[in-house]
Amino acid sequence: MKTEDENGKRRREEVCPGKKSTLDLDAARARIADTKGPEFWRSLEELAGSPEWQEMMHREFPKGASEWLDSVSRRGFLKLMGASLAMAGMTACTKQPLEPIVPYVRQPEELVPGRPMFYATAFTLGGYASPLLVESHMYRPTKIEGNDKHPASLGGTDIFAQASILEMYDPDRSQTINNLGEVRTWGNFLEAIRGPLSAQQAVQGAGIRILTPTVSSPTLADQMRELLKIYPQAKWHVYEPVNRDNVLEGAKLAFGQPVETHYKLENADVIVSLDADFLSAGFPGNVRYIREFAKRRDPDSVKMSRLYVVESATSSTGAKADHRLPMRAGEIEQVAELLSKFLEQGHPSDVFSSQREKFAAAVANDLRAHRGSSVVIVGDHQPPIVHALAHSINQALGNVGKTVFYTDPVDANPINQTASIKDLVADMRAGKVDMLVIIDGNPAYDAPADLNFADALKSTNVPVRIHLGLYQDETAELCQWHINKAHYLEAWGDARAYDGTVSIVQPLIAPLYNGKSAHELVAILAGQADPSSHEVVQSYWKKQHPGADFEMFWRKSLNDGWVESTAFAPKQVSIRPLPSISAPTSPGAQNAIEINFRRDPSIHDGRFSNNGWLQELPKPMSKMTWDNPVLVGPAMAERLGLKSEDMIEIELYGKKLTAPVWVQAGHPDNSITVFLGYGRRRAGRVGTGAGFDFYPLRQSATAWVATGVNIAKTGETYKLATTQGYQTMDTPVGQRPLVRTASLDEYHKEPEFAKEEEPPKDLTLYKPYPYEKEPYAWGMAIDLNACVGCNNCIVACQSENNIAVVGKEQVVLGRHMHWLRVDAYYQGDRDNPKAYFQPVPCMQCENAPCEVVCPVGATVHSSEGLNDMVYNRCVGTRYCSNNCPYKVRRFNFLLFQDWETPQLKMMRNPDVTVRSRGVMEKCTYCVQRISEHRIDSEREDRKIQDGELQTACQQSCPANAIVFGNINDPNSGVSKLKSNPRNYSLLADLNTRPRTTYLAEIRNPSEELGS
Amino acid sequence: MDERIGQTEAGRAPVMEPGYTFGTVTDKISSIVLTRPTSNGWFLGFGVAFLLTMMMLYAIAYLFVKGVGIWGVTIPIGWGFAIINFVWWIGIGHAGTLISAILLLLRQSWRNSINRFAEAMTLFAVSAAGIFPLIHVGRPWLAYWLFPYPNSMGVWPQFRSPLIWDVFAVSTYATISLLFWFVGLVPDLATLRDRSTNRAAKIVYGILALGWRGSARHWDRYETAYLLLAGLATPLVLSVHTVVSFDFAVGIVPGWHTTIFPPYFVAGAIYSGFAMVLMLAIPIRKLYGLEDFITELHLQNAAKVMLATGLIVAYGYVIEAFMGWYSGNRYDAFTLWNRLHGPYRWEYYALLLCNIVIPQVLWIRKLRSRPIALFSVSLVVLVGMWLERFIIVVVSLHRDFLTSSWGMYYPTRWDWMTYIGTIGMFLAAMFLFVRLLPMISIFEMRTLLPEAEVKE
Amino acid sequence: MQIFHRSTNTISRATIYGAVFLIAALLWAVLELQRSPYITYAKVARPQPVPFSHQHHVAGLGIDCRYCHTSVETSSFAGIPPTKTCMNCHSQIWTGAPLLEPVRESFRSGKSLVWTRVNDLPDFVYFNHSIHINKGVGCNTCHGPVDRMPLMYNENSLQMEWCLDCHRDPAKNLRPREQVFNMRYEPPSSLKPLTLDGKEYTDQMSLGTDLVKKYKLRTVTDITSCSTCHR
Amino acid sequence: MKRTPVYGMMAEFDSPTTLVAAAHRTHEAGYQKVDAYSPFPIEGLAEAVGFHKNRVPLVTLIGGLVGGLSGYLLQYWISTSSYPVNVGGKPYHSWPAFIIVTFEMTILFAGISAVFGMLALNGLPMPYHPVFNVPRFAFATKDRFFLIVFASDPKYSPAETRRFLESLGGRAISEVPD
Repeated sequence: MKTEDENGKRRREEVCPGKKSTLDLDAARARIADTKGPEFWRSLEELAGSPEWQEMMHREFPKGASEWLDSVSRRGFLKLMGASLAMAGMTACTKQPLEPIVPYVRQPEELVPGRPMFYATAFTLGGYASPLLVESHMYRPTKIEGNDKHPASLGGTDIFAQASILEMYDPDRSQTINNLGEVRTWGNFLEAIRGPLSAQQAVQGAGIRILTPTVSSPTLADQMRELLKIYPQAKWHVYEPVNRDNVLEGAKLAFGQPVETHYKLENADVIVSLDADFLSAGFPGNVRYIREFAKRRDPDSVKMSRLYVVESATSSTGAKADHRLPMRAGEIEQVAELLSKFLEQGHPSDVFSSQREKFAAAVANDLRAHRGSSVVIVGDHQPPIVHALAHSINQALGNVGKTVFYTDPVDANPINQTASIKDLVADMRAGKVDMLVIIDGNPAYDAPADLNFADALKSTNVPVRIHLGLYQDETAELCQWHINKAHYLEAWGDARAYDGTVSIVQPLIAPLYNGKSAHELVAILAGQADPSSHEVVQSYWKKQHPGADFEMFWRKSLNDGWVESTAFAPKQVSIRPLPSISAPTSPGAQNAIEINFRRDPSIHDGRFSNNGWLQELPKPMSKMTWDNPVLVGPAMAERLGLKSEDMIEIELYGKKLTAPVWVQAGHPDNSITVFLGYGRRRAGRVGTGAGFDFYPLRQSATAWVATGVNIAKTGETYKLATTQGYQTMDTPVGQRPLVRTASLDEYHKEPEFAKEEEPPKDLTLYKPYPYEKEPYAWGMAIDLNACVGCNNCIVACQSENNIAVVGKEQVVLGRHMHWLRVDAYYQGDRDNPKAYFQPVPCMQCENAPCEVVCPVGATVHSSEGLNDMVYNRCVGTRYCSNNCPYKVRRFNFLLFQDWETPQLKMMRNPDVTVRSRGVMEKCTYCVQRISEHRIDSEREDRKIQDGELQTACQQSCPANAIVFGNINDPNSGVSKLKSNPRNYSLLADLNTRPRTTYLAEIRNPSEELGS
Repeated sequence: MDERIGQTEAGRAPVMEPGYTFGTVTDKISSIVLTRPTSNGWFLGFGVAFLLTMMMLYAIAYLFVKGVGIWGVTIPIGWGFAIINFVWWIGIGHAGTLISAILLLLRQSWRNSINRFAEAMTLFAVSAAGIFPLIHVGRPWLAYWLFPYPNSMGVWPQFRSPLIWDVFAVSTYATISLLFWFVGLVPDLATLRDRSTNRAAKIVYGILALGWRGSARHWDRYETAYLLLAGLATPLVLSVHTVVSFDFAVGIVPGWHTTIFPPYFVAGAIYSGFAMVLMLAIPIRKLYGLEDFITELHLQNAAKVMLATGLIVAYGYVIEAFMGWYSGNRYDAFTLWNRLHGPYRWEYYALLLCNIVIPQVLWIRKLRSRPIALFSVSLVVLVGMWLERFIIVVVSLHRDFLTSSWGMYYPTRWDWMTYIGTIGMFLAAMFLFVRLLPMISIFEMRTLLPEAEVKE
Repeated sequence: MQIFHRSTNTISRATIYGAVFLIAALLWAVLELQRSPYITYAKVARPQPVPFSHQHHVAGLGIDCRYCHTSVETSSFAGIPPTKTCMNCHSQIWTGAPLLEPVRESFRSGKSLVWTRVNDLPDFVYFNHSIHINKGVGCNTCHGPVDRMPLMYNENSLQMEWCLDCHRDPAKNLRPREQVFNMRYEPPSSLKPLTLDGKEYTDQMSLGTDLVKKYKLRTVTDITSCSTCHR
Repeated sequence: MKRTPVYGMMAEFDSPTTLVAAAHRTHEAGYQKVDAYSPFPIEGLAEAVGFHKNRVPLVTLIGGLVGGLSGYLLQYWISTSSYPVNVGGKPYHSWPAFIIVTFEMTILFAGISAVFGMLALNGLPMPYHPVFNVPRFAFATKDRFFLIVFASDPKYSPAETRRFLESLGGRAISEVPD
């Protein structure tokens, strides 16, 4: 069944529209096509940009309500609809209009209308695949889950994979093939390149240059090799702004060959991170590492591991550290050297010349005590020598084969990417390039500044410039040909996970805008007759797996989500003598201010900047959204008289740009950190203009760390949008026991330390409601020890529950809509504080303060103890939110939902009501999932099994920090956790009796350094 | 009746200047309504008030189109100007019923010359207040869901919610005040019916007078009913602001959850109510030359009432602060600290100045009889009482339990337009009232005359 | 002097005391309208591209509900038949009937028929067919005598109070599972007793109460919780 | 009252004192159907014209009881039998929370019945009334006081009654046409 739900918004109740929009895909596609591709959207963008529009906005939203102005550029389309819809809602609460219902002509066999289906596929970032299971309603992918069978996921995902579903439906994605801005067809393109290609045959493709991002796809790699056979003189360049050159060079330095290093953290008692943020999205294998790390942080069952972190910025990894040493990136090398020195000789005396020496000595001793069960991990942006040192240390400690493993690189073309793009630009300027094919990259925006790629693309004479990409971005602008790329959920492909395991990427939906995949483009270049990505991928695997049982093999691979026995075997490599220790950096450099370029925790290198979910996702440590201020340590800020939101001018190598400051507790002194990926010119309605572009400061020689920045206060200020009011638990009248912590020893001495004396059950006139009589009583326990603040749960929740994006100005006003938030608290020394994460969903209080004050009974208790929120009954007094001590309720102050964009309607989860203006909303433990499982289990005449029913946040959590289930069943996972001595409820003294409780955080400091 | 002209004890101003008869009293008051043409001053004043009313309607219309997001409200401060203004207006409304009901029961004959317009003031204040709960909800077109009626959903209001209590309390209060006011008007309407020379006016007043003819039997029942209404209105007026205070006291927000609220809300209400009465009485008696009826005595008494209630309010603040410290509760303690040192401390200091410090000048007898001085003090008190509600609503909400969810509140132009607009609406209504109806109860004034006494 | 005529006495009283009744009457009218077919479409046949007759197909030809509504036992949505289903027969019979042209056209062109939805709940209501079937709620309990409907209409108001009426006392509507699809099912009576598990029932309530136990229905409190239907 | 071409005999007085005295005398003289009119309530006048049973308080009491009872029962029925729901762990019958609405309903109904009861008992509204036929009666709402003996009174006789009223010092005695 497919119900066209066009008049959804005019229905009796305006909370509902779009919910059941199980849209007719073809119809939707048709409608998108009918509106002549880009015009449909561009017209709106133009409208949003045009002076008349601005003027109109002024009239409609006078100054003071100025948030609108900006929202237009952000979410203009949505705002555009606001008024009309609100009116519709006001007038149309009487009669339900007739609704069409549209059946298939021929219904697919496997389809049971109204029931979702799951398909295995994989999301790729920087070449590394995250294996996924994607939920599909009537062939519309709606939700992304991790592939629980796959070693690289075990059910978890990272924020980028979760949010990629929104990217797929992004109405701003490129929808056409363009030639010099004119819409063209694929056929036009094929004709157009036939000539140039044949010309190249003569010169063996000497003029062909192909620029790809990191490629781990065996098929694509194979295609490229084939292509290079046909055009021996052609060159394959690889570049990504967030690359792993240093890792590669480090490996070469240590072993003379490129190797992939990965870790078994479940075997590690001692983990030392040298500026490695291995617990956050973007680090290869992070999902698996988080799982293993969290497993070893459980103080109750296993020997709890100890984490030392030396870092040049603040990261969630640093937040979880038992001992953290903030240090300028340039000096971490010296720590590494000290470390290896002390490991060999030990520390001569117990007098230490410096903090770092003391730290290094202690770490060395701990490592020595844990030979074979320890690991040293180095961050991608640390220079090769540090990686090499780490390799030698791991070798020396005998960790290789236990906690550290070497394999062939996942990258199919492991070359120095910075060098590669340098060569490319050189060739371009030298006029050697006749045909440049840029596959899925945006070098015009993110290539090193000193190469000035954009200029090279413009001014140098490259006759044929082809760009294949998801967006018509800064690079597409400069190429004659732009081909709209098919999203990975739209096309076939394959990719390797961090351990080498290959996943087949199978599409969930036919390309919305007939986009093309890299496979198809390369096939064309190789002179093949326009094969489909499916044919390309399958034929490659036929070669790998010849024989009659290919169908079997193929089906199995698709089913499991990975190809059997493709994981790389561990590799034996021997360490080579390292070059003599470089001289310590000169004191001059010591005092010079250092600048760190880092991938953004939310939008990576900028490729996700048009993704509203990620833009509005609070960055783990600063809770910053929509912006990338310059991070400055407190001491330095004081010295320079800087406050958060001050504008500063940064000067590096003569280049100047201005950006706001954010004073970040725990950031090392005399150093600033900037996140890449913002300040996009052509990202789309969401990303364009958000934040500040720091690529212009980034030189190929100093891609990650540069010294000698000059900083000057400009005097202006800039409003930043953070989602957390205060990041401390201390108030002038005493500390609040929100996150409860203890050291391992303290915990062993007093296991019950977290139990604030909870009010006795009979502390009320009324006798408690008999939940114990029910078959189910839902509850949740969140292990603060396991949570690494990766934010994955937030995105998963947003995706599962159709949660709206509100835009920067609304976030500034405190109107963000996240049902689940992760609070980050700092404690102690501002220069190196302890940091804690606390995910806060609705507590589902048994004595819910919100319910008692609701005049219309829009929020009341279900018999299973859920704090139901009935959107269609809510009149929006906001009293419940006022009376909620946890402030987990979210209110639609304006029309935040997009009711118009067909793509976004297709994305919605049909099992969750879409809330409209004037309605309160909040977490309900994914009640739609509860109902689904209850009904299924009842049909099968059984009870819901523990673990079979998972909330979205729980399912996506890589750390298994969130456990949900039936607390009436003493053997359920959640009951077990709740009986743990660390279990406590937040603000227990209010006697709200929350169903969501926390397990106190335990740190494991070493005696030597103390806590 | 206890006090009569000339019988006032030494040093005390009379309820009414001597020398009036039934006839002169009647003519003086009714002529205000019956004289034509209307003065330009009136038109000017009314015009301004009317424009402000239109501004309010514009702001509300835009609100309905866009949603409450155009206001400064946010999470955690879910309530802002709307609720502050609601409580402020309701509070002001209390003076009318208090004067007409409680003072009647207490046989305070000086009430007779101010109860009529005090009651009118109450009605208009309550209707101004009534606007806010309606428009502040996210989906105002569904506000009728707060009333229990048999709907096709089979669901009902939730009677544990203070907002439902509000609905009943405020609507009851409005109804009773209206009846009280109208019943008081009937005999005077009859007078106007008989005095007016204009045919149309005769008919209109005639209809409204219901054919009142002053029969002894009627007067007997009339007085009983009037007294009973007073007896009913007295607990009602106390209950209404108690219920309003429950909106906060029932909540668990530190700064709301306190038992002192009901009494000190009621006191505060009377406080602001009398301030408003004075602010209206002083110009009116001047403009319409009613100094003989609204005498220094009235100013004196009103001022004394303000002084008394002001002190009760002050006591409320003290207890609040004391409990914050004494309870040892970390959240209440912080709320106190936050009022004194937080980002809104200046509002709090201003509140203390307006409601506690400045009104102390009313101890000075001379000042109590100086219209200008009284007028200014009343103005200050009204501002102070508005600030009190700001502190209670905003400052309590903006920093509650979880530090992570603390926030700030910034009112927008729409907040201000709506607030000022209601003041305009209130004044417009007052202007119409003084023009069309006797602003002083004529028949009750007659009873104050010596000749009204039956000599045996 | 007299201002008013004698009659005004009666008139004025009539207006005042009559107003009360007038207002009451108005309120009553509004509440009635709210439940009237004008709002609910109850018993009002919808315009359809093809005048499909359930009467003919169900009563006449005796086709089982599940032949077309395939997913009714397994999914929240009962499913409406794809054109293919119609053509299974109509490629053989009535192949030329002009009434069926839209169907054939759809089958030829591959463009779906666009029906008007009959039993249509608001989008914030989550109804699940499979569980109702499973618990012994007959099709015609909600959909009415479909086998007597030449043109389809919804028998009931489908308003919340109507749903609640059953959710508050399921016993009065339950029937044995095997009778769910029986359009002519009659609740047991002393005249037509019903035997189930060797027990003879002569009235609905006793049968219903036993079925509530047999089919493990959740308690009334459970199934009148908001989140049972609203999410 | 019985319809006769003549409604009654009206006399005018100029002070409450004289009116009350006159009313007493008239009543003592055996006239039963008598009434007095004054621009403001006068103590003892009603008794003087023989008015004793005032039912307004009773009506009010009944109104109050009805209001209070219906208020509480409504809440009780809704919260315990019509649609009982678990609200914040409170029992269905949360009587302390129901007190306020009950109280308000009591006041509301009592007040309304007091006012409309009073009007009804007074037979108001009655825009037309024979006494308005007397031109000078317009002063009854200003500063004049009137006494009337109804024609329906058994002891009423135009000549006799007029003489009697004159003896009371009533001025401008006139027969009130019906």
